Amino acid sequence: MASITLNNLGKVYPGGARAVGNVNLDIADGEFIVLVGPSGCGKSTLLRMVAGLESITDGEVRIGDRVVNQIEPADRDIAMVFQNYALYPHMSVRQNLAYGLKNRRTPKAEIDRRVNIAAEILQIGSFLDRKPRALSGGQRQRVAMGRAIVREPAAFLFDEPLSNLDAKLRVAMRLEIKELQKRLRTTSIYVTHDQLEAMTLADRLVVLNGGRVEQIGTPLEVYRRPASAFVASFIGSPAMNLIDSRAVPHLPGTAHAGMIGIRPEDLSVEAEGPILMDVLAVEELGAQRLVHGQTGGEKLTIALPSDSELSDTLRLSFDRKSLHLFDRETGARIA
Amino acid sequence: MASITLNNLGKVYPGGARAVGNVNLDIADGEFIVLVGPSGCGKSTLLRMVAGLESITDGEVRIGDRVVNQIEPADRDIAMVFQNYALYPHMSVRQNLAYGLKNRRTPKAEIDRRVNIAAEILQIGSFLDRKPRALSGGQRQRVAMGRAIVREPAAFLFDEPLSNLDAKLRVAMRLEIKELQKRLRTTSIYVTHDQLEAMTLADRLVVLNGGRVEQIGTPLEVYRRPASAFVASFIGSPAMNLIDSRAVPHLPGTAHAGMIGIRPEDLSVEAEGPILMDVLAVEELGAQRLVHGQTGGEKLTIALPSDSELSDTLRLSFDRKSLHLFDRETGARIA
Amino acid sequence: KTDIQWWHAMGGELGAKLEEIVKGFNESQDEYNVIPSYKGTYPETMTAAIAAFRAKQQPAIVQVFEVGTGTMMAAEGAIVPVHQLMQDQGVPFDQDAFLPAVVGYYTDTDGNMLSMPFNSSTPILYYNKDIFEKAGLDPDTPPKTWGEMEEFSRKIIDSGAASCGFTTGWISWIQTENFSAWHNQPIGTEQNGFGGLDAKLTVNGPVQAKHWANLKKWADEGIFKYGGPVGGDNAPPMFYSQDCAMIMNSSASRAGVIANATDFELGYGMLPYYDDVEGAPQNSIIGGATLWVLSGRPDEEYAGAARFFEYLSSPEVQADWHQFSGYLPITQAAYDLGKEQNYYDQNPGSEVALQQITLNAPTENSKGLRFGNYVQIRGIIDEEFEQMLSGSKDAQEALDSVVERGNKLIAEFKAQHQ
Amino acid sequence: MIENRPGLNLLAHLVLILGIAVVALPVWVAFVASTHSATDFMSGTVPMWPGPHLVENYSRMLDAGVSTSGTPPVGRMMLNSLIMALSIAIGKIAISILSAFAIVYFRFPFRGLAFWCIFITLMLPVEVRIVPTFQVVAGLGLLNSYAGLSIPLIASATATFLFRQVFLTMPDELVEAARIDGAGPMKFFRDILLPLSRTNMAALFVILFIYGWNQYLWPLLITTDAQYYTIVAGIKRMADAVDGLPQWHLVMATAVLAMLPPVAVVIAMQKLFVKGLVETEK
Amino acid sequence: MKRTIFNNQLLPWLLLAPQLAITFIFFLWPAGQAIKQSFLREDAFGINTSFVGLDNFTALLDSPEYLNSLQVTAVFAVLVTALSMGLSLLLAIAVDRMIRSTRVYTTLLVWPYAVAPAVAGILWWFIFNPTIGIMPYLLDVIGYDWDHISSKTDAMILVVIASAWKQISYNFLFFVAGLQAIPASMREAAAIDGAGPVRRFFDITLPLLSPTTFFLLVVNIVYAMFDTFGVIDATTEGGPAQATNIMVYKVYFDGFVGQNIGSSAAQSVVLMLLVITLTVIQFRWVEKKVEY
Ligand SMILES: Nc1ncnc2c1ncn2[C@@H]1O[C@H](COP(=O)(O)OP(=O)(O)OP(=O)(O)O)[C@@H](O)[C@H]1O
Ligand SMILES: Nc1ncnc2c1ncn2[C@@H]1O[C@H](COP(=O)(O)OP(=O)(O)OP(=O)(O)O)[C@@H](O)[C@H]1O
Ligand SMILES: O=P(O)(O)OC[C@H](O)CO
Ligand SMILES: [Mg+2]
Ligand SMILES: [Mg+2]
Repeated sequence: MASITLNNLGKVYPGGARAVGNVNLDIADGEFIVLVGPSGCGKSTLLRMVAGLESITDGEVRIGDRVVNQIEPADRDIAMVFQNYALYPHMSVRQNLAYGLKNRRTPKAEIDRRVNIAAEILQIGSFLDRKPRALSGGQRQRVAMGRAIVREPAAFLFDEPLSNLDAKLRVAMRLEIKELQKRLRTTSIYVTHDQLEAMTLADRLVVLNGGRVEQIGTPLEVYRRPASAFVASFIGSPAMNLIDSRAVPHLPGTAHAGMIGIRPEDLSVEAEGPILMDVLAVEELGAQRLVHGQTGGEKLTIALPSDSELSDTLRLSFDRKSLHLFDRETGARIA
Repeated sequence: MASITLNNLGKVYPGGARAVGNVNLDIADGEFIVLVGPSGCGKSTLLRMVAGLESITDGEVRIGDRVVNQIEPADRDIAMVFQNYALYPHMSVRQNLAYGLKNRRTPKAEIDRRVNIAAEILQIGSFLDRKPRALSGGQRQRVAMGRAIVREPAAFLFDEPLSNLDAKLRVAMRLEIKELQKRLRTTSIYVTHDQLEAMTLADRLVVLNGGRVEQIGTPLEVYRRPASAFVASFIGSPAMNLIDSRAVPHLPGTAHAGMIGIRPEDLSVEAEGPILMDVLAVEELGAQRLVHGQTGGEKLTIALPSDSELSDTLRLSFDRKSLHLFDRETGARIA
Repeated sequence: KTDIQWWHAMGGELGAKLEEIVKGFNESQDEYNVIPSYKGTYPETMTAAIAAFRAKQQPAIVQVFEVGTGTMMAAEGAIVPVHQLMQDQGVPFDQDAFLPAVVGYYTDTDGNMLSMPFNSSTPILYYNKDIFEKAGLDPDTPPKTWGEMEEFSRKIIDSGAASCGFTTGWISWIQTENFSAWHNQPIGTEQNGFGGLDAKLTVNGPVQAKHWANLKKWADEGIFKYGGPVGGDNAPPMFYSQDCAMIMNSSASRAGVIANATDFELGYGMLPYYDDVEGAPQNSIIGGATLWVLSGRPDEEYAGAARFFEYLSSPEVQADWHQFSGYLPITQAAYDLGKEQNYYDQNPGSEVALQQITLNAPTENSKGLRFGNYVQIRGIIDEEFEQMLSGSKDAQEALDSVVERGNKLIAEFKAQHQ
Repeated sequence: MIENRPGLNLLAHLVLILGIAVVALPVWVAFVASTHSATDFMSGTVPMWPGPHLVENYSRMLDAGVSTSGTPPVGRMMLNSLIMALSIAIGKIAISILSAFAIVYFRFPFRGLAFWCIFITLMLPVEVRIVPTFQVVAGLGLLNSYAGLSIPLIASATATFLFRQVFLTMPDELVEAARIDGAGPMKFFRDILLPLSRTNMAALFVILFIYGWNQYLWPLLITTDAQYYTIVAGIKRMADAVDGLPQWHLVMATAVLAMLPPVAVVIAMQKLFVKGLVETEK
Repeated sequence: MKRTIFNNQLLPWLLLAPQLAITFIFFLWPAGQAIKQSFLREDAFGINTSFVGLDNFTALLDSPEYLNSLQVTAVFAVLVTALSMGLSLLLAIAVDRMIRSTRVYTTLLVWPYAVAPAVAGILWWFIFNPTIGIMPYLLDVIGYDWDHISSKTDAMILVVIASAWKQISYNFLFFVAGLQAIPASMREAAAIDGAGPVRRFFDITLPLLSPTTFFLLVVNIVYAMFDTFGVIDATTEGGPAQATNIMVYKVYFDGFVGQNIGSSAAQSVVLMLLVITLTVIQFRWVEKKVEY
């Protein structure tokens, strides 16, 4: 177990493309950090620099108190779980788990002990002798986790480990991972592009965009006070409504901001509400309904209880405190 | 435009596997029906029997007032949108749209007229002369829709038309399809395994399981009164809690039922609540939080506002009316 | 024991006999072991040997057919002339013991013999007496002239005795080279090339052209059937299956013909001639092959080769080979031995070849031919004949191309040797 | 389903059966011929049904052959073919899997040059430059040897290209996992890459075996010693008859024997064969 | 290109060494020799050699036999390709309709691939043998006088049939794979669009098969040009009158039988250029396929 520090970390690929720039991050021992962002924002690159699979072009990575920039992946004392699991298809589950230990000349008895512990933790004991192809998606995922666990590394690195699973299983496995990490208290860095997964797993979130850090904070901090319009629209589902302030000139105290953000659940229907919305479509989600509409040429979505009344136009009201204001040009939060 | 009737429809594949059995369904003219169910439940088979792409082994299909069992797909007056779009890769968008009309010897001028109308409706006018491979996923989806529209058929059949798109685009296209159908008022049958898509699109839902109809009804009917434990767990996210009634013997009036269902949002924290839950994990979703816990050996999930208080154990209460009772053996709804 | 490789082109019955002869030699002494290997047709054997020579994997002895002589002679440094071999190894060797026609063909301008005669032949006519009888012809009278050839053939076909009159092996050797000699027509200048490398082909004379034209006409009429290029592999089967009543082929085909023509009575005759050509019939020329010794082998092998040659030319071996195969008895002694044994009386027709080749004293046109690259020129003759058969050229045009293309090859050969 | 036209299905079966008949015809004729005696061919046409001489003809060819055709017994030639085919298949797989590994998993100076040196040979069959290749091999003293029969045919980029494709489609994560698990290049090659390429190797083996077995011109040229003749090259010599009829029954028995091993391989390992074919070509 | 690579410098050279060595010795060196010899004149035994510049090449261009060989090669390649691809496509379409018997039919159709071209040649040569062959006998019944020994046309037919026969299985397998790779939904969409089986074939199947078809076109041309050596040698040996003397056969024949090393080398050089062109076309196709 160890802390991990990224100092001014950056990566320029040989072609000259900058994938990651100037990332500073202190990860405490035992912390669960999630890197989240849209596809191509540099999450994997960042993670792989920590793993040693990608050379570091700027800055440094420390694991514990060693600078590991020049250290081989095998010697960084980390373990990694890949999106496609990267299980060795020709080895049994047991051999998969043992391979890393064998290469390190761990004594046979010790290997067996660790494999058995991991198998118990993950409940994969009953198929230790199967080949990966004879396992279901969820089981494979567990084996991949097991391969990381047996190594007892200083840190776990996860690169979208759940995205090959179907929706139901994803939810279940996400809970398992969370529980496991709580129990082992191994420092973890987890990459995902799914904001829900990020929210539910992270001790702290790192929101990336275009290779730069947009915000670092706990899930609720990020949800409640997004540091930028990008974060605001990326985190939360249904996404925050972002409207041009010129479309609602009658809204007091917003003129100085370029963009106004308000979450769909923060809007309510009220006879005297300041906003008049034409309803375009209604989607029933069961517990609630999403009403999509338009006001002053801007699209708007509101979330209403499923037994609320509907009509062709709705008057909406909101709490001043639930407004988020962003700069039109930079997208940075104003208030 | 036409109504569609399925009478005792069934399908046994040549191997002897029964894929669909005894389906009865009356689809009104202009109605939007969604067939939903888990993978392999026979949705596609059912749809393809309507299309004429799969032979009918039992029962009959009527379109309008014709029994079409023996009629070629081309002559059933239907149009179909495929999951992979099935655009002809060697033809331009325009040729793709026109192909079905050309085969029917529609006059050139009429073809042009219809293609232009469809192009306008779907805003694909600017790339009518491109080949499909030069289009994005969403654009291809539109062209596939266009190919159905130009035919002005009695019914549209959709087989998971959105599942090749990414999450964001899927939400957007789902809205578009809904609007389009509202506007054209063409009878539609839509297949999906995504309950959210089903809920938001359907006039009426048909929930299938193992080739049989579990429930037919409007989205809200199905959500509020699921006809079986299967439907209850399949529709709604987070899924309804289903607990063995023996785990909560203190709950009055439930002893006769095998299973008790209650939706996560129908549970609330109350000091005097009858259920005592040990909290296992908490997931922050932003607007709300999901609390996963355990009571009497049964897993339970509740949805709480994100500002609610948390502790290691919670006392939960609920409204008697929000309980769903199911038979332990058959899974059928009791009350 | 010293192994001595001998590459030869004797397949079928002849091959079997050849192996028997070699076995006789190998068993007659215990120093040398001759290993015969069949390398396919004459051209294949020769080219395989040349390729092997370039690859320094050559056999000590290779059998080269008569038309390869020009090429072999010119390959100074690649061959060991046989007169020199015998002299070096101290084995007695008397050129004059061989038949003059043979000696003349294989000696250089100084009268030295360059290769060892082994199997010399000349083409003759074989015919099916049963068919003749069925067609109402005298089975003991083969056609003498081409006119008779045509006439007999028509009778045979018309009577239904067979579906074709005649076929032939070797379009080049028999219907072109021997045909020319038989009618005393030149094939090329400089005494058919014996005079030196400057020779030119002249085989496109009117007599040859007329003959080729006739062959084409007869082929179209079904009287004559073409048996394929080079030796004409498809010709003998047509004769054996009694589709064709007559075949012109090497005297050495005798062994094969006798072995395969089991269902009918055989007859032999000389080659037909045109009786309106002055000087015909003259004499036919020899074919077959001689044994060449290649340089670059260890000395012991040459000693063995010389001993082997001595054995091969002994009257007993030669007579046996000649009588079995139909090749000419190449030494006077072998011929005499045959006579002594009454072989010719007991085997009617076996002397036809010898009579034909010695019918008249050879002229410049009938003592043989010697051109460089002639193996390739034979390929051209076959091709051009086929062009004519397929109707793309008439006889004169075909022969003109033979001359034109052949002369190019001769010039090329000259250039290569300067 | 798409449409109900039983007529079309019937037609399809008909076409296929006809196709199979056409495809099988020559082999049937050859087989039939190989079961007759020499005299059965004198009459004019080939018999269409098998005769009684099967065992006799085949056993004669296998252990005696036709000595006057200059070929050793067919058994010997089949052994040579087998040695040649196996050497080519195994040799080619061995050297190309190594070179593909180098090309895919390493970056080094002149990598591009090495790559092109190898890949330029991709479609350059030996027939095209037959004379100089023969001379080079002769110069190396490799005529009449198994090495000469096989090594020159080992060099061709097809197998390297195939393994390159296979390696390229192996997920990057596999190497990465192995590296994190502490495996160096050769360990990775042995523990991961080699076992994972097993079916590709097997598939390639099938194709290369057939390729090697079916070689014709090359063995024809470089073997002058009958002890090294291969069956495919030897068969032509038997078919050439001098002043006689080809020994049809024996020639066809040899032809059948020459086809037997590769055809058996294709039929027995159809799946691997198809895989190998598709992979080597793409 | 791999994301993760090893950094060793010496190891890759060691791994490449065997292949590079063999490539240099048996490919590049002979190719160089061919180029060198194409500028030389040599006698059969290789005793006299002289430099002749481009004479060997100009002689080729002047030689009606060489031009004939080019033409023969073209005709032969086109016929073999058309015949075997046509038949294979027909069979593949038939098999593609099958639901259950596919495997059986496939097994019965693929094995000729394993037959050596030379053996295929021998088989057909036997079948077409003028004296005892079954085909001339049958043809005689319908009044055709088969004679591939003197008829150029018959000879060409013979080598085309033998060569195409051997290639049917190959094309068949690729066509079947190509057909199966066409999504069923494409044909279903067309069926719903009102296209009958024939229309569907020409409007949808054939165009979508075109990458396979193009690939096979190149492969078959290469096959016909180079791999049919055995067929030719076992049947017609290039005759009659050079009617079936394709380029590879001529290279061999002029070099080994004709002993004209210079001319043969020049022909080799021409052929190598041709092969390289075909390779480039093939690679282009690979690239295009990726894009498709
Ligand atoms: N090997 C490489 N060479 C050059 N550019 C690369 C390479 N790998 C990634 N990139 C680029 O670097 C940027 C970041 O890539 P990265 O894989 O880190 O994104 P990501 O956030 O993991 O995306 P995803 O969610 O799709 O996995 C992208 O623009 C990508 O195109
Ligand atoms: N051609 C076929 N032959 C035999 N069984 C089939 C065939 N097609 C489908 N089935 C079986 O019929 C059942 C229903 O298949 P169907 O494709 O209709 O499911 P689905 O609900 O569309 O599933 P998905 O969501 O995965 O598309 C499955 O059990 C399937 O295995
Ligand atoms: O068959 P042979 O041995 O008589 O030879 C025939 C010719 O002379 C070959 O040139
Ligand atoms: Mg990534
Ligand atoms: Mg489906």
